Amino acid sequence: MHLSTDPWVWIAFFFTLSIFTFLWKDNFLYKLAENVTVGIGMGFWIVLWWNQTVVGQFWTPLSTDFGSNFHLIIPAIMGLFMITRIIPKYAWMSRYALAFTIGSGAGFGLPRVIQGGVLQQLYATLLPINFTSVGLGYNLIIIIGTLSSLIYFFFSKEHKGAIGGVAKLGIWFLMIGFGATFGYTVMARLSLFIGRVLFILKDVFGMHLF
Amino acid sequence: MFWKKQLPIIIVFLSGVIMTVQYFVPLHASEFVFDNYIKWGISIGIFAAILGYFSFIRVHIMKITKKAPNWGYSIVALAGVVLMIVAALIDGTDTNGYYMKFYLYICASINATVFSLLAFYISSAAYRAFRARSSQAVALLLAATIVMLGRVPIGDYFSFWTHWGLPSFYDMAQWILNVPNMAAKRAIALGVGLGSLLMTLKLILGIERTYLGGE
Amino acid sequence: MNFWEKLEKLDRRIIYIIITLAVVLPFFFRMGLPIKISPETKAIYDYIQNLSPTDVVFISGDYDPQVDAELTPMFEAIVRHCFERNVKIVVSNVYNPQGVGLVEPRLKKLAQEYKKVYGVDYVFLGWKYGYSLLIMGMGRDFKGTWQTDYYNTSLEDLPLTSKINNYNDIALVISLTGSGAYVAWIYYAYVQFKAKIAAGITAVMAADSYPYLQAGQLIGLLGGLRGAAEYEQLIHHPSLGSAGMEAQSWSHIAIILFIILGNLGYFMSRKKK
Amino acid sequence: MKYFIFSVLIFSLILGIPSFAQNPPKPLTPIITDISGDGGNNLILKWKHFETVPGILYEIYRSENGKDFELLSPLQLKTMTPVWETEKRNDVSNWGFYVIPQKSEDTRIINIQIVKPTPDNLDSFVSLGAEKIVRVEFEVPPAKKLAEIPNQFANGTFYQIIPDDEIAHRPQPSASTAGLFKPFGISLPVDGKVGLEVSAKNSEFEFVDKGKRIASAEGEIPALLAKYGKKIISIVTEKTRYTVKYDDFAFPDRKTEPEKKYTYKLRLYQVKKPIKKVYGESDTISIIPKNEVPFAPTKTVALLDTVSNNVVLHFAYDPSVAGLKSYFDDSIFVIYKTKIGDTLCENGTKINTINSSWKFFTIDKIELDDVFYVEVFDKSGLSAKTSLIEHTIAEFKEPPIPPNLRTVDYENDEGKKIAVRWNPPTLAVGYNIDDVIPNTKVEDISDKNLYLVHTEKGDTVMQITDTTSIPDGAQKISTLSYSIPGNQKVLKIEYNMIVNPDDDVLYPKFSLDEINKVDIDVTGEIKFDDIEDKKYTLEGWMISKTGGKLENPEARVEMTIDATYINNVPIDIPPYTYFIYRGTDAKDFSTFKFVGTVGADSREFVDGFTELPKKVLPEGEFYYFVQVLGPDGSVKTSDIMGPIAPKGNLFNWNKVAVFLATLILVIAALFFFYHAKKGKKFYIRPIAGVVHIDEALGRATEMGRPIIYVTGLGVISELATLASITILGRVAQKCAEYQNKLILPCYDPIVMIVAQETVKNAYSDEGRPDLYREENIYYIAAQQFAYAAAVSGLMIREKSAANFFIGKFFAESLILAETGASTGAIQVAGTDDMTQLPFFITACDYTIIGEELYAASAYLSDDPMQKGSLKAQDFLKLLEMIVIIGGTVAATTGLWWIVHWFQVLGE
Repeated sequence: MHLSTDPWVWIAFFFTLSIFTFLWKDNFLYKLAENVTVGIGMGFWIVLWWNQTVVGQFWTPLSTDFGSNFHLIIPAIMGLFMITRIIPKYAWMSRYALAFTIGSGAGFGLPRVIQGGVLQQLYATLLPINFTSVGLGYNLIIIIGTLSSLIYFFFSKEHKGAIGGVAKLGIWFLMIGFGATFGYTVMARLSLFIGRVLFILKDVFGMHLF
Repeated sequence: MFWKKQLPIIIVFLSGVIMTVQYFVPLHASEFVFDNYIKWGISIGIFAAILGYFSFIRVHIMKITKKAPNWGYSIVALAGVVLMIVAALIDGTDTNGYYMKFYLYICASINATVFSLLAFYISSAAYRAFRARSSQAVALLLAATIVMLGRVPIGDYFSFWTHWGLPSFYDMAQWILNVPNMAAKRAIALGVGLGSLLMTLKLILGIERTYLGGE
Repeated sequence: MNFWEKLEKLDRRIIYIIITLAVVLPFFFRMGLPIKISPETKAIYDYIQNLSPTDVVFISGDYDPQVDAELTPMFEAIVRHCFERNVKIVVSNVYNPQGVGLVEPRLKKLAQEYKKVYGVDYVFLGWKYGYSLLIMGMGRDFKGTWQTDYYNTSLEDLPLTSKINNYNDIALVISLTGSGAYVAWIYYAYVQFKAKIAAGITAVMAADSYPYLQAGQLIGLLGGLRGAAEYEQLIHHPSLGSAGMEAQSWSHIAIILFIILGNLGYFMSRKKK
Repeated sequence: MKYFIFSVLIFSLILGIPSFAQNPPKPLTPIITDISGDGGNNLILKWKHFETVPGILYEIYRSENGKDFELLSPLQLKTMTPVWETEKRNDVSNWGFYVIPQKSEDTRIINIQIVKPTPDNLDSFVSLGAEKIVRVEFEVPPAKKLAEIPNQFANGTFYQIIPDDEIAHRPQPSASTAGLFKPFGISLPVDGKVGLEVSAKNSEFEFVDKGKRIASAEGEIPALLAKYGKKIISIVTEKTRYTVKYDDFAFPDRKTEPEKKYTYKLRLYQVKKPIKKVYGESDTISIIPKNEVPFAPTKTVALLDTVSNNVVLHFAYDPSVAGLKSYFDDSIFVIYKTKIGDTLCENGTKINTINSSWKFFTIDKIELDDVFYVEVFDKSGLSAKTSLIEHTIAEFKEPPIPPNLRTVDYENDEGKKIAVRWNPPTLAVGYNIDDVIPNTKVEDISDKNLYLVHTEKGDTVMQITDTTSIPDGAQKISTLSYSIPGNQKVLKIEYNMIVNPDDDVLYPKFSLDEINKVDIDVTGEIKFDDIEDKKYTLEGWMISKTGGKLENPEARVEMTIDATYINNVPIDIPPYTYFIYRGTDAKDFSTFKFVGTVGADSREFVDGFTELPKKVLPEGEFYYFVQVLGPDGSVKTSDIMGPIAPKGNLFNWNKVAVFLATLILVIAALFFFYHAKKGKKFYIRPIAGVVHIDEALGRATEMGRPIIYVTGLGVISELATLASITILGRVAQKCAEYQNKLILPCYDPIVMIVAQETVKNAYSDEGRPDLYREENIYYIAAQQFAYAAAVSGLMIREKSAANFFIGKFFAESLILAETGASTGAIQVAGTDDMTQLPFFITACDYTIIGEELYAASAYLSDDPMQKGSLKAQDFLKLLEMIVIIGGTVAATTGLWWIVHWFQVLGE
């Protein structure tokens, strides 16, 4: 174990502890750290935006090959229209840019979601039911689970009689599914804390961990 | 009225329909539309981003000038922005530059730590709130426990019954994830897929227009 | 106040201390428990293992610092594996600009460790505006969509990227994400361009991704720190992921005990009423 | 202000200091080669970069007037982390090796020679300038260490060799075929590969016996150097560091014009940042590229078939220039026939003019004393000839031209592809019978004195008793390992569906003695477990899109599988290769260019006009022909097909399923939207959550404590937030009725305004506008945890009787739900975020799950569109369920082709 000599690691350590003080109560250090990160995050993004997108995706194509890229100026102006949103009187101008992005985004999405989100998902559910192989009829469980959960979210018939029974089965499947999410989420939250502990032990105190 | 309301809706409708139809048409013209639409979309987005920066800066400057509560922190936030721009200008955006170090050791550290607080909240909630209120909640907590044990090495260590050929926590967790969980999540995914498709259609048809903002 | 009521009213700070101990102590007292490899992880490993040195893996670090602890171990393990196998990698952050600051230093560090040449063995593209537009654009014209790498070098000038035209030249796309970004990769890269997609996702998202896995839309899946640990085991390079697994074990046990105790208290006090 | 300027100055000074301290490295001048036979359009720059030179990036500059340089391209360098090594092997001061520097042609790089003098001749070496080697390095030392002694670049590759005797004497794994051991009385139960353990080769023992040393790579065996040696980066004497490891860099400039002077220089960056740049530049070097005479295919072979008296020319270049073919600017071959005496190749008769991309050319009906020569012309009209090409006699078994060879416009494309297709659709099948769990047996045969000998034809095994006559490279075999068949066998059928899209084939179906299996995902392999020791009959078919079987005999397989022993029958594919040519004029062979080649495991070649730039479509009509190459060198050329013009297609038929689904979606949605708009009342089942909302409100009234309603972290445009606002309307109405206090802490200012309006209206509708308190609906903060902490505090302070969490939630859900649960309030939650639902379900009394939220909102709302949309969704969901049930039945009964309708892949 040897303490880190890198001043950056100590800066990170200081801010890490500042945040942990929030567990005790909201305080000056926590608020300071929170605003520092907001500012640096925004600054990071602005630089990246300028360096990579404005220069890389807009200026470079225009400056190297103006002839075939000049039309990019039109959407750029439309993008600038968006800024009119902060002037209430002219805010409506931003609607053209919005309408264009929302409309084309919707058009892009529609067939692709049908294919990837509906048809391919349906196709994967069309399974043969057999009890011979190692599956032990898992396919049957998958199909029953999918169907009954779908019926639970079916709103045109009251949950009574047979449909009610199937919907009831569906809710059990859903609960098991949520249980899986729950279990995994616990793991996720702990991983984040473990990550910080690892940082403190390994980077700050220089412990040899693996 | 036409310019402010109808025209945007017409633009949405046309661009939506054109892009949907484009998907099914392999013609050169259709590919041309696709390629240029992507370029246009990107260019709009690039400049629309200024809006975000502008409102960020405006909010903080307003706070400072109005001496709103905690306005001192706004100075900190704005200083952070300036610091990053200066660092990038002088030192570049490479790994060893100040720009990258500021981000990695300050911003990333703080953000990671803020979210690591959730580990404490979830343990406190586990003790104080996650109750088996109904038989369904029992099923949920049981599945959760199995998945939790099945996902960590100690779960298998405890599964002494594997000697008798019974599935270990790991196997049970894998089964839960791949069979009942998969079935439930597939149903949800199919529902969500349909929901988003109808939303998309409502947008294209001009039924859903909250995005236009007030008025 | 009886025992159960007292238990219910336990100060939260005691719980905080217990969970901290459950995380920290296992680093000092190791049990050396083995980690089983799940088929989802093995699928990605096998796929990369069977690639040749001319193949390109595209890794998109679509995550931000909040989930750095879960996804960076995955990123490092996958990059190590590719470097070891001499597979070429192109790294980007399509869905999250914040990812740039997390991915770039780690990539540079690993490249130095494995003595890899920038532009030949790996390329870093960084973040550019576009999201799904970028994913679709890559399917038609990779270089035209990105134009330059993170260091503002034209992609035409880098030997590795000069050969990439679209997803046909990319053997595998790996999206590392704490959000639904991997679904966007499925919709926009797999659906239209048949790109092979694998996902490394935070544990929060993991359970929800099984339908995509079963449908073959994902070739494999790394779920949370566990997935990272499994991958590290496969490449025989235990690191951040594996180190955390015992802490993970004991803290899980602690949480399960909390739930059981909490519920006991709940039922006992309810019975009394 | 002055403080600011002062600190900026200090800051930039700190950043600037390192740049003064650094010595910019000067890169070596490149060597430029002009490629011959290329029309003067290409130059190649080559230079060496020595590892100990610091740098991150090369830039190549070119000038046409010697003054104004333009940047051609940057080339990134690998930047190694400097390491100062102090391993035992670095210190070689007592090894007794010396280095002798000698001048070389390039003044900046010297030649060095490594010697190990004896005490007798040491003095004479020293007088030659020999320096004692004290250290060798395998990593780049840090800059500070580099600066201590002068750095000299040296040619050659050097290794430090510390041979490990252990490795040489340890048996090494190898493999061979079982049959080789039969003559020596070793019978093995398997036919295929057996594992061997062999000793090292003689050469290896010799290498090891030479001991540890520093050696030049010249004259050593590369494999052994790699095994026992370590490549040296620099050799250090007391006076000098000789850097010997370098990377060869090459950069082709493919945009030059002949007879024009070009000047080049290199720039090597050590630091390149927006403000700070540190670099060194090489000396400039000039060259004038020339347009030379093209290269003729001098290695062309003529094969004569004695039966038909046809000759096939196989065009080939001299190996020294063959690699540069892509740079050549040749355009046509003119083929001449002449008689043997015409050594100057002047009196030939022209047979034909063809494009220079052709691989073969067939000349019909020649006389036996005919010889040939080829003249090649480049684009500028320069030409070159081959010498006389005499024929060699071959016996040809001519390959067949495939049946129904045709060209078609490629379907579902933008008009950039033409497909050449042929028949018949064929199902090629091989199989593999394997043990499930093989038992491995290891047998020691070292007493038999068998040696594994590597020859050009393959490995053989020899028995050698006289140890002095062991051939070089032979390895003694010590053990054999082979698998003994277990009693459980598995049959793997490997297949290849050789079809083209016209055949409409989906997947194969196999039946092994009545056991049917299909491979719907066409993985190329089907497994049958539990195979018995007997002969099976395997039948195979290919299933088409309409569920039928393909009829032609090649598409059907019937074979006997002998499962009595472990064996492997590979897929049998005829050894033909198809070469495809495309031209623009059916009568002029010089317009036909080679476009690609496929093997006999294809029934299609797709010509994508790859030579055209991206996004440019081919114009005009095209002709095609195919040359089929047989394994004996025979070539059969097809008739010319065409003309055909690539067409853009109006509809992509691969996406027809998506199209139909889109149509169904749009029609269903329009139907329900239309009826909703016309005022039709749709039935929606009562949502359980709504009942619980009323119940919770009722209890709050009983207790006389306030109600807290949280709309979540979503913005107003989100569905969940909109649904939450609708439900809020209902809650507010009841609150007005029961006179409850309603508190709404908000995360988003816009949501707050909408919420205020909604609550106000609800109170007015109930006739109690007087009870409405705007100050109870307020904005807190747009920061996740700060917001959660504030709401938690509120719940504890106000001792709320009921909490509603309805809308979009993230990680803060569990903080809210926990605090609410601990205060004993009744909690009703609802969200469409699947990851937060589990926390609400376990911590709240009632939870509205996912889509139920929208349904609840539609149930409560007056907006007919909401109900219509929900109804459309229900209808489509019903269709999904029908598909799942129907598809499962089809899959279970083996009607996979119906299931296949739903399989939609990409383009």
